[in-house]
Amino acid sequence: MSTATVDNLEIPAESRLNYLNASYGIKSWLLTTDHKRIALLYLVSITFMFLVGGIAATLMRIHLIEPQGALVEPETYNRLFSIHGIVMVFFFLVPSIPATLGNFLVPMMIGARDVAFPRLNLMSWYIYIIGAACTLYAAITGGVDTGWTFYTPFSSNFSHSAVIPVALGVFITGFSSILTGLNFIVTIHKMRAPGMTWFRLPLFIWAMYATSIIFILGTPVIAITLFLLGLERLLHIGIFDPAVGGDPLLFQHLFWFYSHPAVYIMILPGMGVISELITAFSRKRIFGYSFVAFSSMAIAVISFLVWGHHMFVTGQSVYAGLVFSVLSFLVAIPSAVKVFNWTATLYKGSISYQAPMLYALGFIGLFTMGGLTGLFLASLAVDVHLNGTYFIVAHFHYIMVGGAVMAYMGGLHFWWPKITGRLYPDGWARFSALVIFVGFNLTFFPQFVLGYLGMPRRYAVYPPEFQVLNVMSSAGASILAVGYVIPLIYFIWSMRYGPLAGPNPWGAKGLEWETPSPPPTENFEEIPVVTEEAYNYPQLPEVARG
Amino acid sequence: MAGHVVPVKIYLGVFFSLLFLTGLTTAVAFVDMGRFNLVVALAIAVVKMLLVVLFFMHIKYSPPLIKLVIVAAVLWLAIMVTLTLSDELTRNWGVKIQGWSMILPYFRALF
Amino acid sequence: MAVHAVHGEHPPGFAHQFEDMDQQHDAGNLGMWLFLATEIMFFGGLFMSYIVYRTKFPDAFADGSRLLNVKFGAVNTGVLIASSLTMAMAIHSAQVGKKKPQVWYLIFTMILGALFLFLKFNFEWRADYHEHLIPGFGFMVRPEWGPGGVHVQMFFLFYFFMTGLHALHMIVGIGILTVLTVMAARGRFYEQYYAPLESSGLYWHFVDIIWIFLFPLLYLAGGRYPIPGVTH
Amino acid sequence: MGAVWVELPRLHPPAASTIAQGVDKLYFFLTLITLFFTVLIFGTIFYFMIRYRRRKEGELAGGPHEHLPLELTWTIIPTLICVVIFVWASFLYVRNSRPPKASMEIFVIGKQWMWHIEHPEGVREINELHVPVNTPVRIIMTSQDVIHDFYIPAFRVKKDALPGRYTSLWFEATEVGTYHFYCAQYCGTDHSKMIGWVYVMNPTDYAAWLAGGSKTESMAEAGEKLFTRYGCSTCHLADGTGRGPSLVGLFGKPEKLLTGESRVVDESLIRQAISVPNSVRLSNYPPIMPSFQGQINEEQLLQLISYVKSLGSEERKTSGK
Repeated sequence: MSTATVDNLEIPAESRLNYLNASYGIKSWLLTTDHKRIALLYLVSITFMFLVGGIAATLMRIHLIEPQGALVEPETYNRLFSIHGIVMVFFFLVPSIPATLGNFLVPMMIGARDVAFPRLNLMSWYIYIIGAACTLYAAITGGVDTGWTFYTPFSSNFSHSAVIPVALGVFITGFSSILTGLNFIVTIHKMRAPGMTWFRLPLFIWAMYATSIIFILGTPVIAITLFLLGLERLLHIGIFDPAVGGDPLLFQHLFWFYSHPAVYIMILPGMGVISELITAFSRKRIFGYSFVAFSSMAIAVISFLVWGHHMFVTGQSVYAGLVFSVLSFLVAIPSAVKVFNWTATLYKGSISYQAPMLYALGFIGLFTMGGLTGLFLASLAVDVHLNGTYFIVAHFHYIMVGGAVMAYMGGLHFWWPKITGRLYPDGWARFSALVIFVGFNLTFFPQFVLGYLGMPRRYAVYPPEFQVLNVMSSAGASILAVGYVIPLIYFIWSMRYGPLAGPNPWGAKGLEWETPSPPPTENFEEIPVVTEEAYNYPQLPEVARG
Repeated sequence: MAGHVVPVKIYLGVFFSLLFLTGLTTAVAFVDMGRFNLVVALAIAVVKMLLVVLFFMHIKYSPPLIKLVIVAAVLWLAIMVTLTLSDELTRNWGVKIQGWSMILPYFRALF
Repeated sequence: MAVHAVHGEHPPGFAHQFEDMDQQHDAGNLGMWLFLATEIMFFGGLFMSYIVYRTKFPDAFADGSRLLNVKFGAVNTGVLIASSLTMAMAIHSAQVGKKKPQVWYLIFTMILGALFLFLKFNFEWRADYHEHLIPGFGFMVRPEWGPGGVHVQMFFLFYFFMTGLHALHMIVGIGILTVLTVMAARGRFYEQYYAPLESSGLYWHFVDIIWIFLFPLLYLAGGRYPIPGVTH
Repeated sequence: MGAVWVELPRLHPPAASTIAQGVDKLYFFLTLITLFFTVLIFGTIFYFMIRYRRRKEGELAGGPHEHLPLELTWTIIPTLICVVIFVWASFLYVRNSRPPKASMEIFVIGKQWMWHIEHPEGVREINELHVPVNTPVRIIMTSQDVIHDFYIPAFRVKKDALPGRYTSLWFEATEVGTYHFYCAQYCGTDHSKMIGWVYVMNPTDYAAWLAGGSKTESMAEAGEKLFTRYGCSTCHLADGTGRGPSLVGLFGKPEKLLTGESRVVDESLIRQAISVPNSVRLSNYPPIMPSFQGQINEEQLLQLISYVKSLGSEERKTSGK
């Protein structure tokens, strides 16, 4: 598949020139245009943001142990869940896989030296940092209590918190998403290695391409929406204010036009990662390549047609409700097709259970549950009961944490040897995967029941009959937190003490595994020529079915 | 290099057409045509846009991929407008669907 | 035509991550168009809000529209179209390898852009301010608008926000053109390499197109014909 | 003490309205579908995990990597299931959106952070709602400030209360008892304290409760006084000879507006006519009515609407023939 010279691979990593040791000093990192270094800059920043959001979540769960609230005043609780949502959605989940794994892998997987616009790539990181700083500054000084949804007229006319700086931070960060998406689309279109046709692309690339489409076409809308919100809050000119004819529901339409597809920004890259992991650890070609690839594209397109299902009880017209409901069911189909294809890929595979594979299998299970509970919320009559309750919270955490974060962790474990050139202790990694799976289910499964029982979300205090389930959920959250701290420790440990990984520790297929770990600055000694399909693992000869 | 060189004559033709259409759309606004005032004004705007896009922006000579990007963006805008209006315009309709209530008894068992 | 890049002998303007000048040019072009797609959606959110409120308050929007100065609107449309022509001519000059006309056309483009902004700010916006038509800055509802008069404010909200955002794009555009003029004067663009010029041109034309839609939607929305019984 | 810890959480909220039973049936169907597919996927994965585990290094995988009939099967079957769920859920939703004609009406105003509730007879309550059992009740709501949401889990009903607009929901309680209602749309600091109780009572108890309430006058009576005080009565003459249209028998009737749109005169339309008269002008009346926005508060608006309703509706007119 490639022409990488063998001699090169045998030189120990320390003495070989790679992207990590090509230059030293803080300036060489802050002014780098190397997509791999930018990926690491993002990795550090989003890990920090994940910790910020995670601390907020931990405090919330501790608070909710008591029905009267164990920790803080409602005012503070509202700020906690708002900053948890805003940080996790806009500053962790949206950039998580695209900006780290995507940045690192997209050029390498298609056989390019870098992304098409390396300077824009660096700029996107700076924009992200400015946006994050703006939001964190506001969160520390005044806090924001609108929730991540910024619903008007509460956010525009009633909230006494730092809405404008936070909205500004989110607005700014949007442009970093746009630049990342733009870079990926151009890179994938224009910079593929010779022989890398569209249907030889790894499925991770298809997923990143679909994600980029949403970045490009969705993000500008949230930008203009938050711009309008800021203007309204500043000047009280009435664009969403019913007193002068404004329509608060218009804000919700604009907001969800981006924010529903944003859910797919989070999960599509995860799906791409899972396709890579499942094939690598069952040493098998993906089942139904074109179905998995096109379902990514279908999800990207349909995701823009379904936003109204967030508004079934908000006074949206009954007719629009029916239209959005049927379209919402439509988006379930390509997701189901993916799950079935992954499962079928395992059939007659040669399956090994290293840590990344455990994360992948956990993903499939949790994503299946998250997806199926989505059907409850697309069903109009049932959604009326469940909307705005903990059922929603549980559902999207199954997708976002059980799906996107599991995939992110799986991907990080899978490509860590490529990124750093070193292996982490697999036993600990498997243990932490298990802890995360158990902790996650204990945290969020009780919330399905809570929601069906009728406990509304965003409640700082709650009636005592919900306490048992809330305590279960809080207990699970503490296990989950431990599960996330363990990898942080062994990843840092492995950077110095981990055994050398070699170019391809998993025996996986794909261009990124044919270059040394860590890769040289321009990824390949010589641009490879691709001659075969993706995931072309050697296989037993097909026995004719009788 | 891949760029297509458009003759100056075409640029000038487009320029004068655009000026003419600007004059036309302004003049037409002074005639009372009821609802059609807006329709005509927007139709002329679309023609002007096409002239700029096709010639000044070289789309007439561009590869299909670029055309696809433009069509996609316009289509997405149409999606946003259509689905939002599907709510905004039908909010006052009330729920009076006769068809539903006619079929309803047959599904009584489900409810 | 393809100029192949071998390490050590880059043609001027060539970036290392590409294989050749053609690939670089196509990538730049696609990137610029994708950026314009995001711009379409950015303005699109505003256009959609405009449509929603216009269908709600057609009379108020017509009343507001008639208060705008259609003469300035039409003249400014002409100014922008002319600037688009000079921009296209600047790129044309680069394509055929003429250096001096490039610089002159770019300067003309900037002058026309500045003229547009001058007319808009100095005459239209200033007059609007004195007539208390700017929402958030001493807007006053006039009795002749009737009970729905409060919604005329909504029209002006869109008027100022949309033209303001458009003007902001023009200012950014003039900034970019300044840089390009300097580059062109130094002879950086030639038959093989004029991508920055071309991309900026696309941006400039796009801003022109936004105005092409703003003009009828804002200035002509209510019709300009006399309405029986209504005097202004 | 400590009882909380041994008490098992209940997994099913009380189902105390006609709507609840329908929603629950669909809910259980969806739960079954979810269980079936979860077990199917988990089961298959576990089976494959064990059956096809890697036994020795360098072992080769087998099996097909494409199979069109299979792909079509697992595309079409979920589609069909989705169609069934959609149709079922939508039938229920449309039915649940249409209050029965003879519903009793109760008005609800949400404000940060409490619920004001007013019965047509003039009885007012805060964070408590008394309703008779086995009677369809229609709740008409609005908000004084931000968006709230009126949610009664036991009845499986929920609807946002929006500022500047009326929304409504209806239910018919089937069990006498006490149930929670909540604000389910985040509305600020004390969002979580914006909760209350629904008391479902026997009709006789309800009548007794109404009689014992601290009411002064019915909503319609209060509305009639406002109608005179704000000078509405000077133009809207009952015989139709005034400068504005007569409001007798107007409620519930479809009217053709100046814009050409035909709209049924309902609470929203009257509200719009009072606050922004021009937006809902009837043809053949001049645009002379002033706006009362800012002069009349939400409660007074509802009283005026009650008064207009009491002037007779389409139904009353036809039945009187």
